[in-house]
Amino acid sequence: MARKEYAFYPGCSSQKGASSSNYLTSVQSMCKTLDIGLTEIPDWNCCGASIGYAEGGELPRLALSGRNLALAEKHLPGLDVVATCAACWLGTREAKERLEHSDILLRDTQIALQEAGLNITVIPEVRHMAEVLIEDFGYDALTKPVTKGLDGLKFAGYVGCQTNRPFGIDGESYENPKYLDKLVESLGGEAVKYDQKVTCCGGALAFSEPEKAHAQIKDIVESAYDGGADMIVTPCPLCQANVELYQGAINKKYGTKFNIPVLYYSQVMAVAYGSSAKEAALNGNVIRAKQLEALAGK
Amino acid sequence: MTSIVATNQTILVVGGGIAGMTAALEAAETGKQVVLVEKNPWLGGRTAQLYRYFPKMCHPTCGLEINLRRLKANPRIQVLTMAEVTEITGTAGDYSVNVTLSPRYVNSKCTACGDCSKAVSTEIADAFNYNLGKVKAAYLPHDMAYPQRYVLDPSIIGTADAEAAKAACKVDAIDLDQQTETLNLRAGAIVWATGWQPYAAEKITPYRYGEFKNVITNVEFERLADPHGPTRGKILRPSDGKEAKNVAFIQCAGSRDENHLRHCSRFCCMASLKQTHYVQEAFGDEGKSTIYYIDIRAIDRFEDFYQKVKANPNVSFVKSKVARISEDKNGDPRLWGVNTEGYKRYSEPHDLVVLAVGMEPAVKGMAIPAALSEGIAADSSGFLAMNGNTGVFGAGCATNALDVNRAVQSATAAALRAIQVVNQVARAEN
Amino acid sequence: MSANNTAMAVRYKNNFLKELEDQAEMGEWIKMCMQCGVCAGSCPTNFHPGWDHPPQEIFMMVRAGRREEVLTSNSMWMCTSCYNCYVRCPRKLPITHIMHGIANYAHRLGVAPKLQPTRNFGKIFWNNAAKTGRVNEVMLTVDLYFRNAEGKFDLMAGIKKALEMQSIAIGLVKAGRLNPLELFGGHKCKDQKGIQAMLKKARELEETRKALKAA
Amino acid sequence: MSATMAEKKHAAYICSGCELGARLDVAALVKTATKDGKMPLVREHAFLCSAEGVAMIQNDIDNEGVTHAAICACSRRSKTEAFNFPATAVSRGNLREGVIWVRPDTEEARETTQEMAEDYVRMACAEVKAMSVPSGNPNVGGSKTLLVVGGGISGMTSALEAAKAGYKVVLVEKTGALGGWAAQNYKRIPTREPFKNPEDTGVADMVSRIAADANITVYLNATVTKTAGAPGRFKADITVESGSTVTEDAGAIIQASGFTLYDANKLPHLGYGASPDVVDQGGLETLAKVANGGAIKRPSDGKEVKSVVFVQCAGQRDTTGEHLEYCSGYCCNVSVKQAMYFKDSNPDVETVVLYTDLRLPGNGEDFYRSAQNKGVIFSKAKVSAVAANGNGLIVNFKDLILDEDTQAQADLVVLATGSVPTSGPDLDALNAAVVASESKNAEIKAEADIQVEKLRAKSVLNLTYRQGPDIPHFKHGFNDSHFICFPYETRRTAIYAAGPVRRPMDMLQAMEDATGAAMKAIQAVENAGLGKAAHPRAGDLSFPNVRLEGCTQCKRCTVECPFGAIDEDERRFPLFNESRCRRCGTCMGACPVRVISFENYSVNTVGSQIKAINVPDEFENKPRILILACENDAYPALDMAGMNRHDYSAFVRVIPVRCLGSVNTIWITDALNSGFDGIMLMGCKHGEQYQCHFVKGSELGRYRLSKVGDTLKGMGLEEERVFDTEVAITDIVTLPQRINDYAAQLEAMGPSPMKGF
Repeated sequence: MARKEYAFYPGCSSQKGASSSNYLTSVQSMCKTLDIGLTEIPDWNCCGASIGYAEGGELPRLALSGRNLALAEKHLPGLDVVATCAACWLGTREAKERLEHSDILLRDTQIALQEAGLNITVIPEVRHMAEVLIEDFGYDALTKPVTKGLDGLKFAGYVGCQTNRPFGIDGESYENPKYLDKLVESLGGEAVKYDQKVTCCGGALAFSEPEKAHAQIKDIVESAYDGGADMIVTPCPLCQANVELYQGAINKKYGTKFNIPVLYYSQVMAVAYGSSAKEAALNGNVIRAKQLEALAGK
Repeated sequence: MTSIVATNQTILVVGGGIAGMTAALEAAETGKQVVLVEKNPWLGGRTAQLYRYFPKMCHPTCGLEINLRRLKANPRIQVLTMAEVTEITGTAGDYSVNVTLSPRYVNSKCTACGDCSKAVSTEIADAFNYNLGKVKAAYLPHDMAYPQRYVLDPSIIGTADAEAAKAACKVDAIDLDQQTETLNLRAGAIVWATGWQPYAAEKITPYRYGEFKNVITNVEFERLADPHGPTRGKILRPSDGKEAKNVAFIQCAGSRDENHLRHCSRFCCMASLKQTHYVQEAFGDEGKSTIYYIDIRAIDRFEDFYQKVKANPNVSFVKSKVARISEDKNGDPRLWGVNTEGYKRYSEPHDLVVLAVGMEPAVKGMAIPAALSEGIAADSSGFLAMNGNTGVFGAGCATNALDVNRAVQSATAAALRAIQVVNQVARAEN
Repeated sequence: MSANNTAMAVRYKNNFLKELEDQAEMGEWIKMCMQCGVCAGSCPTNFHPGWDHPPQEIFMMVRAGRREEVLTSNSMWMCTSCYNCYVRCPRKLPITHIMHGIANYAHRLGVAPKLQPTRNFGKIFWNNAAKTGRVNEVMLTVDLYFRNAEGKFDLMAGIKKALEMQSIAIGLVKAGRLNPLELFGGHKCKDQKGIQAMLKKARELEETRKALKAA
Repeated sequence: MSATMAEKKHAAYICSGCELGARLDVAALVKTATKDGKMPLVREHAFLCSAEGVAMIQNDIDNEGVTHAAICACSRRSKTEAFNFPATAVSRGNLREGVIWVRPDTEEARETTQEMAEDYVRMACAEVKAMSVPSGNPNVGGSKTLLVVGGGISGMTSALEAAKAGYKVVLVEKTGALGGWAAQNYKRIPTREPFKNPEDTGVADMVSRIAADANITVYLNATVTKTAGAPGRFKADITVESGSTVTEDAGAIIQASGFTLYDANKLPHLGYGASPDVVDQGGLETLAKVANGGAIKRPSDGKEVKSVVFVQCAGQRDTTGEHLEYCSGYCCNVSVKQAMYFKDSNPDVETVVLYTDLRLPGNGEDFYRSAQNKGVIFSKAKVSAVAANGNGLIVNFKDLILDEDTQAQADLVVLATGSVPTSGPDLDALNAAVVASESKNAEIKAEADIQVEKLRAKSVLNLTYRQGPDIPHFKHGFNDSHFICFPYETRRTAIYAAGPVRRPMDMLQAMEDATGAAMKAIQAVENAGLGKAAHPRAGDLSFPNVRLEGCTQCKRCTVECPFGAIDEDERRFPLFNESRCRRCGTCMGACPVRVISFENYSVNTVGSQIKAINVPDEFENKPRILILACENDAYPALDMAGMNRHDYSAFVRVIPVRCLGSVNTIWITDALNSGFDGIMLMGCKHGEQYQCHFVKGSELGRYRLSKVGDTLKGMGLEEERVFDTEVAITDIVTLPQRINDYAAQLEAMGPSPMKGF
């Protein structure tokens, strides 16, 4: 298969030393195997994230995403923009929709973009990495490179919110999307049945309303355990961080004994494709995925 | 080869549900020649699959018996079952229609004695009971099926079962060589009464129909309550056969929803109010019903029916569109939402959930023959709307979301519109 | 209450629905709600435990002209942007965005609850990102923990919070996902000037557009 | 050549197919038909419903002169296409569903099963002998004109649709112009995509089409002062303002007399009367017509309305008993429409609709969305009071969503009061008054006379029928049908209600309804002309014959006829109007001297079957139970019990009857006298939720038969020997149980002492 090229939008949390830097590392290993070419959008900026609404307002947020889109169009013409972060993808895709459906917003955004010496003519497609894997490759193609099948490992595919709603992956239902399960299965792993697959992790409220967020995270982890999962796998940096990092706090508060690893699909794929633990950035997990590390070590 | 006598003064009625039967009978009892086409192997349509009617709580099969007697007594109606209209050409007063007949593999010699059924071992899903049960692959669709003739399911043709059925028939009624055939016939006017289908509940993903066994639809609940149904009238929930004494009814399951059906289906509120009676009838004061609704649409004379149900201490009402359903470990569906009358949160388990699914016109998405679409256009919900000068007339639930009573009125009106056309033809020819 | 707030209240003669239609993002959708309540039941933060007013009730309050109650409510600030309400609404209202819009408007008028933590975090986040074009997670944490709602530096509060979060922080540092050095610089965009100018312009345009409506 | 003129020849045909041959001794049955049935010609066939079997019978009819055939095979409900011999009298002995399918296939059961079969053969032979092929009602009328009473949307629609089908119409309107309520409206609820805006009423167009239609004769300022006759031959006196009267012939009648708005004066707490700025929906239409698209001004001071509140369900859906119990169905749509009048002329007008349940079925949802989009505000609320407040109004209500008592200011308040049908007097009240007016007590009489006067004044049709001048009311005074499957069935043959007089409805529904009513009316004139019955025995050519010489003028038939078919002549003899008759046989059941009969259904056709049943003596331990079963519900239920092989007692003998109302007590006494141990009467539910398709038939029958108690005592028999059980067509499981329980009960009681007398 010919190498596939994309304009890459890594997002702030993927940067070196940032909270989902391990996501980026594993994505790069995964792409190497699948021969995916990711060219970073030059000088990309923050998407504004959902929480940006409070201070940002509508147009400034559109300008932020507009700038990324303009840069992609200018420097990487004809390439789809691919994001790995759920929030980056959603924010940028929402911007695309609004700009395409409102002349006023487009006009105003253009005026703002001029201040940064940019403008938009054709807005590129905005896609999430999971979409790319499923639509441009397909599960069978993703099975081919597997050298270390995940046989015997049980995963709770935690889809969460923003890769699922409001856009979601084509053909999936909001309530029970199956793409992570299928992904895991195509790597030889077992996807457990559990009912908190799309429950919100609390998102940014993990910072401002910890109790509420913790309560939700507790439901998620609990049902992953009930489902018999060895680890949780997710496509979203904030989901990963929230569900992984607060298990300790939740144990304190609720007297639970949670200690379940939370990984990115890209880490799991990298391991299945034969990458080392380091290449799969397994060392980037606060709760170590010992089984995966063992498999990677083989 | 089936033979049909039809002229440009014949009225073709498409659909043998209560609307189609009514249009056909009213026209025939006024002296007109009628050809009635039905795609099922039996007449009666969805009303035949109901246990009781609101608001009288009487039985649809009672009216069906009368209509069948009217039909048997009337030589002017020719009935084609397992038949579908595949093409219409021509104009008002002179249509040419192609009707495709699927093989029944049983001819008119059949006495409905049931020997073939005994001989066959294969079982298939029981379509009449919305697939809640199974039937033999040689079956009489239901006790009041007309024509009163057995049907062989295509799946056994060419198997030993089919031969066994043939061998068991003492009156040589089984004809395994029957083929699909296409008839061409003339008609002066056409009544389009293809009815409705329950909205596909699995599309309402938050309710997990198809995933949670104890989430069923209102039409399925009718079969559970009916003595002719798969449980012989006992209200048992699918997952474990436990008596469903605590039943939730979710209104507007699909209706009034721009993600699903943009219209209000009109009958569902009354249907659920009626079905609370089934729960009461089965379990007395142990039977509890809860209706989750947006607006209770017990329109005109039906209001007092609503008031009576409301007065029943075993029935409660929650003004809320249920947000989602989860499943408890014991299989109980749990409803999540907010009672909007004063903001009260709930997370309620029930034995069984009945989705009051709405009405989708059967014509929706159906390839409407060209000549028909000239005369009739579909509205944004897919219902047929009259459109100028034509010899084709919609009737019943093909034209709007109607209850039985209104569907019959609509069909009676459609019969007159068809008669106006053939009378013009007659006047022109004399 | 801010002067701007009183001005708006006067301008719209307490036709609060109209006010939000003009001034709040997606406000023109509020009138289309049919009070089914599916949004309220779909909100994840609504069950752990509940809060003042679910979206459908907020919309009803808007129609009833209960302006101050709505603008000072912390309900909108409970949104996690999970989009459950958004995808389930039978009237296809973009409820997530409407709630954001109302919150943002209350914030702009300066009538949103002062100590509302989400409001506070949102503000910190935006300023953090807007400053260099990229989020500096360390500064974000510091601002969140070491500054009070008025933005004043508060060492004691900061240390207390930091201690609570210690184990998490250490874990992250070990995992290479938290770099204390970011306190001194860290990631940023090259064209910060351009970004600043762009955002300034965008804000101006938005304010004039809304002012025109109020005019 | 009809069977009555030709010489009678009887034949019996016995089928041995469908296991009958294996389960029964068919040779013996042939003997029974010949010996006991006294059939000159008896044939057995292995597959009687086959082409060959049918050809055999047809050949006998054509070449052997067979005029009466007793076909002993399956149920009369099966194989109707095969056993279809129009010119021949046919009876059916139900040996399959009625015998072998309800009996176990065992040796010990064989004898009783055979006896059962033999009785059914005897009964079929006896019945066919007693019947003849109906020759049709000679007393037919020839008029195919339709009389339409009421010139509103409904009446105009009926007239136009009937005319379009080629029928003449006489249209009578009491006011000076056509159009009715619709003509008073500014616009109407949308009837087509996109269902977003009010539409033109279309009244003007209809009026001009009527004027241009040669088939339609219109009488304005006119009322129907007298309607005599029957379907096919009605004579209607139409009196116009001047007092002059014209008499028109009509074959059928459509009553489209419409409705009036519920009187808002009964709602003082909602401010009506207290302020001119509180109007009902009619009042608002008038204001809107004046404004004609411009700003709507309020009545009190002509000020432009800047704020309006609509109060739904005003005096409707009332549970206190003071106001209307029902919902009028259309008012939500109308308020949405009227709110748009304001928004469309000026978007800044505050328009609030206060409702408890919004009822906008079908595409009404689009209309609702459109109104919201135009800025109309809807609040779920209970309104407690409307009061004047300075030079405005104040509406007090409980907001059910925000759960608080609150109020709204308004320049104008519109009350959705709903509709009351113009459906003529309540006949029960009228008849009661008439009875009272015959009182000897002068006071009572005087009062009653006034009452009669008042009620008669309300009459729409002024029928000369013995049972009253109009169509009997259904619930809430509407002239609706009680049947869900048959919405047009009134209790007066060939007189159909159309529009809001039947049920509250909007214009679109009224037009659909009126078109259907025209269909039924046309059908009625066609069938009346042929002497055929109307629904539910449509096409039946039989009709009641009465031997007046035997009549005792007891009036039972005239009083009981559920359809008011029988009047009384000047000598007080019953005067049958055959084309009004539905052939239920209630008159026949009611007649104490048994002078009423049908050619194919009579005291004799059933009585002779009862006599034909072999009743063993008390020593044989073989009780006999007679079942008289309603042919529409109980008999099919028994058939289906058979199809499902639910066994029941071998001692029962079932005779289908047209209706429990047609059961004559002589059948009961004859059966008891001849030693039957018990009798089961199976009829439909009666009372408010009656399911009898002859309306009162089962109720009258039950009442009549409840009186046999005395007869039983007289004979020294226990009351339990006659058992009345209500049956629905779905009772396929419970019915056999009930039969067996009853059989057991009789067994316990011991044999009837009447045996062997």
